Amino acid sequence: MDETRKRSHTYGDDELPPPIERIPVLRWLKENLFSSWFNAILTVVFTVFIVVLLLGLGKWALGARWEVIPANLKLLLVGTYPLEDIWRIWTTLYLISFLVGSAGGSRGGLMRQISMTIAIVSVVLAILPFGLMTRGWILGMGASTGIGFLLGHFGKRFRRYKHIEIGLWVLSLPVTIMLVNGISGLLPVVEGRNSWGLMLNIIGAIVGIALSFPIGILLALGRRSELPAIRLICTAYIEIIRGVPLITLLFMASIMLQLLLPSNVRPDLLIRAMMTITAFEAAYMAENVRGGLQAIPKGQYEAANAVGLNKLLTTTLIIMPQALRLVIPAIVGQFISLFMDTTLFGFIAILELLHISRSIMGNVQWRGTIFELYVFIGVVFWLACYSMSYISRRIEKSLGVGER
Amino acid sequence: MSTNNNEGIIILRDVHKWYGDFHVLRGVSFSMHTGEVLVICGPSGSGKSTCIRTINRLEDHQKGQIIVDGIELTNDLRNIEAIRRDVGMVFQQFNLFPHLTVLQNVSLAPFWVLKMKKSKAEEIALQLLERVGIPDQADKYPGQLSGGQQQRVAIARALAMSPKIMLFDEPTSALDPEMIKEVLDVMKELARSGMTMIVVTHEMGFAREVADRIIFFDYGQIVEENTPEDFFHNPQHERTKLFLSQILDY
Amino acid sequence: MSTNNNEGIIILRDVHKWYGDFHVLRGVSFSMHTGEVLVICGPSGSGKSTCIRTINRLEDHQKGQIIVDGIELTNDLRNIEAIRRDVGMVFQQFNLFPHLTVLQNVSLAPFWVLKMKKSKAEEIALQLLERVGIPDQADKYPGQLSGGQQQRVAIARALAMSPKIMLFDEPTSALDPEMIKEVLDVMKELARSGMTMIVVTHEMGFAREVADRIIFFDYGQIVEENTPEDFFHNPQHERTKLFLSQILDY
Amino acid sequence: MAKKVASSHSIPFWRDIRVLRVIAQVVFLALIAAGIWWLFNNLQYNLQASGLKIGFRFLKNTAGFPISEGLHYSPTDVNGYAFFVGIVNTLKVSAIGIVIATLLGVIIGISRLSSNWLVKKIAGVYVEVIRNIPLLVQLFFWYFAVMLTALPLVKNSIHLPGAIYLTRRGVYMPWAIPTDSFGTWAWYILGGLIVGAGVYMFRRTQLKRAERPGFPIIWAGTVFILILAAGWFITPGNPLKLTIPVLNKFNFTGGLSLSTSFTALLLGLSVYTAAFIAEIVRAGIQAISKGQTEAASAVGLSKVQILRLVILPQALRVIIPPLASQYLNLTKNSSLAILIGYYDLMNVGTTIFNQTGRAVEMILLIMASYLTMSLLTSLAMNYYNKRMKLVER
Amino acid sequence: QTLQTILDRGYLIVGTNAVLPGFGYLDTTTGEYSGFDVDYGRAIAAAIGVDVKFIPLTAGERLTALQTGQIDVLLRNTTWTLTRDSMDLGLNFCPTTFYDGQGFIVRKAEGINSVDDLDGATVCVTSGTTTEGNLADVFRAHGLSLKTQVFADTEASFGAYDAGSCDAYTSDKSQLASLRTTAKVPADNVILPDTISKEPLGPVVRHGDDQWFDIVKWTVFATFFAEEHGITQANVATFESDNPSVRRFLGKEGGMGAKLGLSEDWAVNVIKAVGNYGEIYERNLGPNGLDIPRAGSLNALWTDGGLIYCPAWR
Ligand SMILES: Nc1ncnc2c1ncn2[C@@H]1O[C@H](COP(=O)(O)OP(=O)(O)OP(=O)(O)O)[C@@H](O)[C@H]1O
Ligand SMILES: Nc1ncnc2c1ncn2[C@@H]1O[C@H](COP(=O)(O)OP(=O)(O)OP(=O)(O)O)[C@@H](O)[C@H]1O
Ligand SMILES: [Mg+2]
Ligand SMILES: [Mg+2]
Repeated sequence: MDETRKRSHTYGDDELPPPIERIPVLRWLKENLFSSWFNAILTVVFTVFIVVLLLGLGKWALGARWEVIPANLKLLLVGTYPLEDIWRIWTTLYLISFLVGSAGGSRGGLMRQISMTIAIVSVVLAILPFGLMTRGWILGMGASTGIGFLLGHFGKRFRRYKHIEIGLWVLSLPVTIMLVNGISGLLPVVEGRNSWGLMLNIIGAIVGIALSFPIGILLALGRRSELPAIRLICTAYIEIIRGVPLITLLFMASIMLQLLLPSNVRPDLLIRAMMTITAFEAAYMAENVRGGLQAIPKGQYEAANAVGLNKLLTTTLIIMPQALRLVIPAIVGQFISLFMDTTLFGFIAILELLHISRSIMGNVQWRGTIFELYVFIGVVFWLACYSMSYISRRIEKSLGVGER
Repeated sequence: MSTNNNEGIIILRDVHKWYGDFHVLRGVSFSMHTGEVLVICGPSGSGKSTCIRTINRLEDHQKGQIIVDGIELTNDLRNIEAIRRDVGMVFQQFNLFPHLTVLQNVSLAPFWVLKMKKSKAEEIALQLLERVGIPDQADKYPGQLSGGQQQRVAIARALAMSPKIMLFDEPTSALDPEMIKEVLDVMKELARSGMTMIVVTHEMGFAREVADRIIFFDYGQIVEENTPEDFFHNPQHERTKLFLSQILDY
Repeated sequence: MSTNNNEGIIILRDVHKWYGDFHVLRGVSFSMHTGEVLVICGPSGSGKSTCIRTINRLEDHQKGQIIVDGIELTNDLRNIEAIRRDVGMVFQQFNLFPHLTVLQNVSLAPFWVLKMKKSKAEEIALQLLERVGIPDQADKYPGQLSGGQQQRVAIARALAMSPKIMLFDEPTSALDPEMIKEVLDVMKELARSGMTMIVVTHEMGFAREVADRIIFFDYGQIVEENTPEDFFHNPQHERTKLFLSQILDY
Repeated sequence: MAKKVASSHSIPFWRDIRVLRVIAQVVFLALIAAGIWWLFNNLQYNLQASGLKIGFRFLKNTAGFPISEGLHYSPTDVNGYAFFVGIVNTLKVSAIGIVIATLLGVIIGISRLSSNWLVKKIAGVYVEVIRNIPLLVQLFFWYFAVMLTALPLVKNSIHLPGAIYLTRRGVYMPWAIPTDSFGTWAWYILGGLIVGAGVYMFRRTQLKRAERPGFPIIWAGTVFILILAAGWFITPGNPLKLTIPVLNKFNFTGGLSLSTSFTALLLGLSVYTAAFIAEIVRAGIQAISKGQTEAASAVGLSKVQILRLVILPQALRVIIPPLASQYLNLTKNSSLAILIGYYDLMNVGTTIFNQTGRAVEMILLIMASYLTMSLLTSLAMNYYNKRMKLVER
Repeated sequence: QTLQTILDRGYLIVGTNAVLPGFGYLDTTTGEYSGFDVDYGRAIAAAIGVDVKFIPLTAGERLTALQTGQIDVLLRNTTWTLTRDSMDLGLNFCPTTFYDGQGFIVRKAEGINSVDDLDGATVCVTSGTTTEGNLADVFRAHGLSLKTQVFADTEASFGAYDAGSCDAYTSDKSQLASLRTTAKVPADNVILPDTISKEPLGPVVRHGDDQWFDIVKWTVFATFFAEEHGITQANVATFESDNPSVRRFLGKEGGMGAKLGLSEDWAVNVIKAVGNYGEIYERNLGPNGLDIPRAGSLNALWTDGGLIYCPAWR
């Protein structure tokens, strides 16, 4: 583009800036709200509707018993996680915010914005009237992001730094789970099934995605295999899983799965639920990945073959990187729905966020706070899911999907 | 209709191929010497692409014999690998790897297939980019290049495996008119340097100037095989004449 | 640099257009007589397409004047409708309606816009299909035709509204070499019948033979406007010379 | 050099592509079979160890539990029939939900492309909000918060004009039920249909002969309604009787009643699915290349004509397959009914399982029911895709 | 072999209810279980001298959880029925610890006095229990018309009743008493006098391990025995008696522990851990708990006209 500009000056006329509108606001109104009588009517009707809705909501929000949220905040967020062990959760949060900060420092771009957001949010939260301890913990999160950021910023000069960073990211998942869950013998085990709250939803979703991702890729490759037996089996698996509701599979996990395992293997319900959701999501993941694979032109396979790459190299070096890049939005969408699906764990008596909120509603003291609690849960999920899809759109843009 | 030279670097003997019921190649035989430049032309759908794609086994043939550099193309895994190393190919749609830089595109195969050291592979890649005239684009991504530049990268990528034979499948037909010349120039240089080449193209100017022999294809068969002079000024077949009139009219 | 003929069937006066901040057309002025054939050429991205698309207001211009058949193009809806009836357009990518048969594609607008009887519209459509040489394809769907045939249907479709002016935007650049000729032949016939035509094309053979005038575009401006003879043998501008050398070398 | 040429007979099998393929498949199948055999073995062992037996005889036993939704059923009916009632209930809520979700979704989807900024934004907010909150939360919200908390008790129900009552017990509205004379009137319906069809054909041929575009359905519809009205006056007595809900000791009787669970489920599913349908509709319309619109406007078609003649026929092809999978999703999501007390097939299925202890059989039956629905839908979709596929070379 | 598995593992796994105060309840703020069934779980653990771990189960899951060996003993207000006890499901029921019966809770204001007044009413039920069947039976027997709403869990179904979506809620009476305390205004609701079914509740174990069956059975009897003989949590350590049965009970003679494969003082440990039947009842169901009157009910000692009776300790 720069080149274009420069050369264009060869021919006389200078480029002009585009003509400017006189009264942009009026013009905007006319173009966007009152371009025809039908549009004008719509505008009026919807304005009234919005105003009435907002007034009603505002009135209710002012009179609502919001104290139910702070009073039960710990319960909602981490369930009945023992207070004396809560430092373990903070530690994992520190670990992750440190990693995010470090990535922000060493890579910039989107990660930088995310780490900024974490730092700012933690400062803002610390202003809220939590207990002194909690405020300290929260501020610590901002601090660990900052430390990570500085380290990343200066560390990126070292050639190995980014590799180490990726290694740490990969390690962070098992470390988090071990810290939160405990290791028998070393750290007291805190059972997830009845004591994790929102954290259970989050960890469930992350584990689900981390495990279903590789399985999904294999299934997708299997479904596109040129060997009929493999294709058939993978297709059957995917279609059967996608043909039934998740809730029936959870039902099966809670009641029947044990019957399929050897008599000395009796995994905990939470583990069975995770296995189920992984098996379920893998089928959907496979379809997403397959979508990406289908979008890769045949020419890419041919070119890879023609320079002598074998099947394995073609797949790992040429096809997968492109296919996965294409399906980032679909995968994030998948992650979002997986996160939302963890609310179904309540169906098999696992105390996730929604289930816990219902036991709060059952508490005599908090009778009638049903709206407040559901609004809170709705907002929590909405914020999480919306920001994820926002981030995915940003990643998509920064990778230049669909450009070329 | 075809030479039956056993000494050829490429030998096709009565090659047949079907897509389902559709008989694409209907007994193709020809052979080539080292250093020869062969141009294949013919109407669309006549099987030109299919024919040259059987030579590095991007497609398999169902009957007949294809021998490349003394190796017969069969279902033997090792033969196929060996032949792909010997034969470079340049496609109409470039088919560069869009997620890799130009340098990575070119050095990928030497690194992974020939197991060269990375520095060595990149050195070779840079030399080749120089040869095709775009050493300064090494760190860009294909999407940032013009069509002509992309096709030159594709040529460099094929050359990086030091092939004995290069196949070109309509290398200029997806290019803007202005860019065709830059690619043809590179190919001309390559031909002069003694590379054995098969080129499917409609660029008759190029054929006239560079080809040692021209093959005219129709309905999966070789209709005419001739030297450029005779091909253009003294075509043997009616079909060839008709084709030439259409192509050269404007 | 441009004729300022008030009697022209198409008159552009200092037309400017921006895409956001990007100045695509930077003061384009020319005019055409009835029956004239104008060829526009120039490098990719120079604004050729944009320029002819402003003429039937597929794009609006932001400064200057465009007058077609005595009607000035403004935001007035009625003017736009009138002009679209007078101006037929053929696109590079054909843009046929894939869900309709060839006959329906051609008779659609006469039936719905001119409110002709169906039989009348179809009769006209068949005549036009005959004129472009494919009367026997009437009941096929566009997807079943070759590129050249599709483009001929597109021409018939544009002609069905009996336009006074035809615009062609690189009508042959998506075609195989053999099919280019069949489309160019149809266009040549059209030009001979006295149709006013603007053709964006790189087919220099066609330009030489058919054009009354050639305009060379670069960076949103007319660089050179000339008769075909002078354009090819005696170009005025360096830029034109460079362009021609690249296009005509092989 | 010719001697170097390896002949095809001497390929060692471990390098022969054809042999390798067969081996790979055999190994894969063997692994899968071993896995399944292992699971099956465990199942058999576990069943034996816990003294369970597999069999479907229990479906013939008396169910013994009540279902108060859907087909006529009494606790003395057999389990198999109870399950069938559940299936019908699932289909009922799904079918109505699909209709509502489609209407709502299409309106919102088109609104997202509206030229009115406000309408566009509201539609956008709807989609973004609804899609990012779990369906279960929304169902609970509709059921516990709206239906069971915000709506009043039966005694002081919200009375909408037209004798519609909204209460915590459900929604009650007037409904027409056939009387004795309905049988006579039914003939007029039949007659109206036949005559209407005749008029439609006649008008269509007429239009065709005149070679004009037009809408024969309007004519046919008018005739149909006229005949119905005539029949209403001619037949003695009213063929349909209006029953209006009346408050009794516990509840309203008469009229049409929609249970709370049903209403909440219907609302939740439709509102949720509509957001996805809206996106499909929008994407479908946007998928039609700009070239099509340009070509159509270049030949002088008006905006409405472009939409009707060029965009919609093409967009529908893009829209319908994902739409079908949304319909399927809605049906599968209706299994959440169990959490808000609607008697769908999942709910009845688990009840049967609880009564009889037949875990394996019931889970298999439930899954098989949903799978059948999915398979039928995808069969229909494949048929549709094949029929609607644009003709290509 | 169940006993050996438990000893190897080091703890007993008990399936229980988490949302039924008085019987099995998980306090979500402390993470502690409490209740009548929970105490029996602790008693069994004490008998074999191991820790105990509770697993909350839904009504639907509970039987398979036991059948598949996920839990060692089920203590989740499970009714003893022929079907469940038969070969068909492969379970064994231990002695009944609580005699319950199904009843109805209704709103006082409705003026309902007996089941017959419920004609045409909508009744809320929790699925996965014997309740649905009993309900259908009784309405059929009385020739009443019935409308039900079924939910997967108690919170939902009682919540729906409490919100006014149903006219009545039906469940075991003990459960009704427990739920009434969580109603919006407990005093506005009454439990009807009718008892429409037999609901004997007790521990359940798998078929096929008689030793384990005996241990659980006799742990329950031990609590009965202790109450019959006035042995309490407070005095068990120092309890002295000449009664041979009691001496055998205290492990002072007779080798009763060995016969079950347990230590000799196992019964003492049980009482030390949870007390005798009366104490367990008092703690969970007495005036400080759910307040279900014991005197005169089937849950009184046999000597007081109830059914709580311990076989001979010899
Ligand atoms: N995978 C395939 N399956 C079925 N038919 C095919 C396939 N690939 C190509 N064909 C058909 O084989 C014939 C020859 O194709 P090929 O691509 O070799 O022609 P070509 O001479 O290269 O034409 P072009 O100049 O258009 O590239 C064509 O008719 C084509 O439709
Ligand atoms: N909708 C648009 N928004 C922004 N820029 C555009 C748009 N359409 C075209 N352009 C830019 O305007 C310039 C002129 O485009 P135009 O299509 O008129 O070029 P052209 O001369 O027809 O080129 P070609 O030979 O490639 O068709 C190009 O740089 C193009 O990138
Ligand atoms: Mg080809
Ligand atoms: Mg253009």
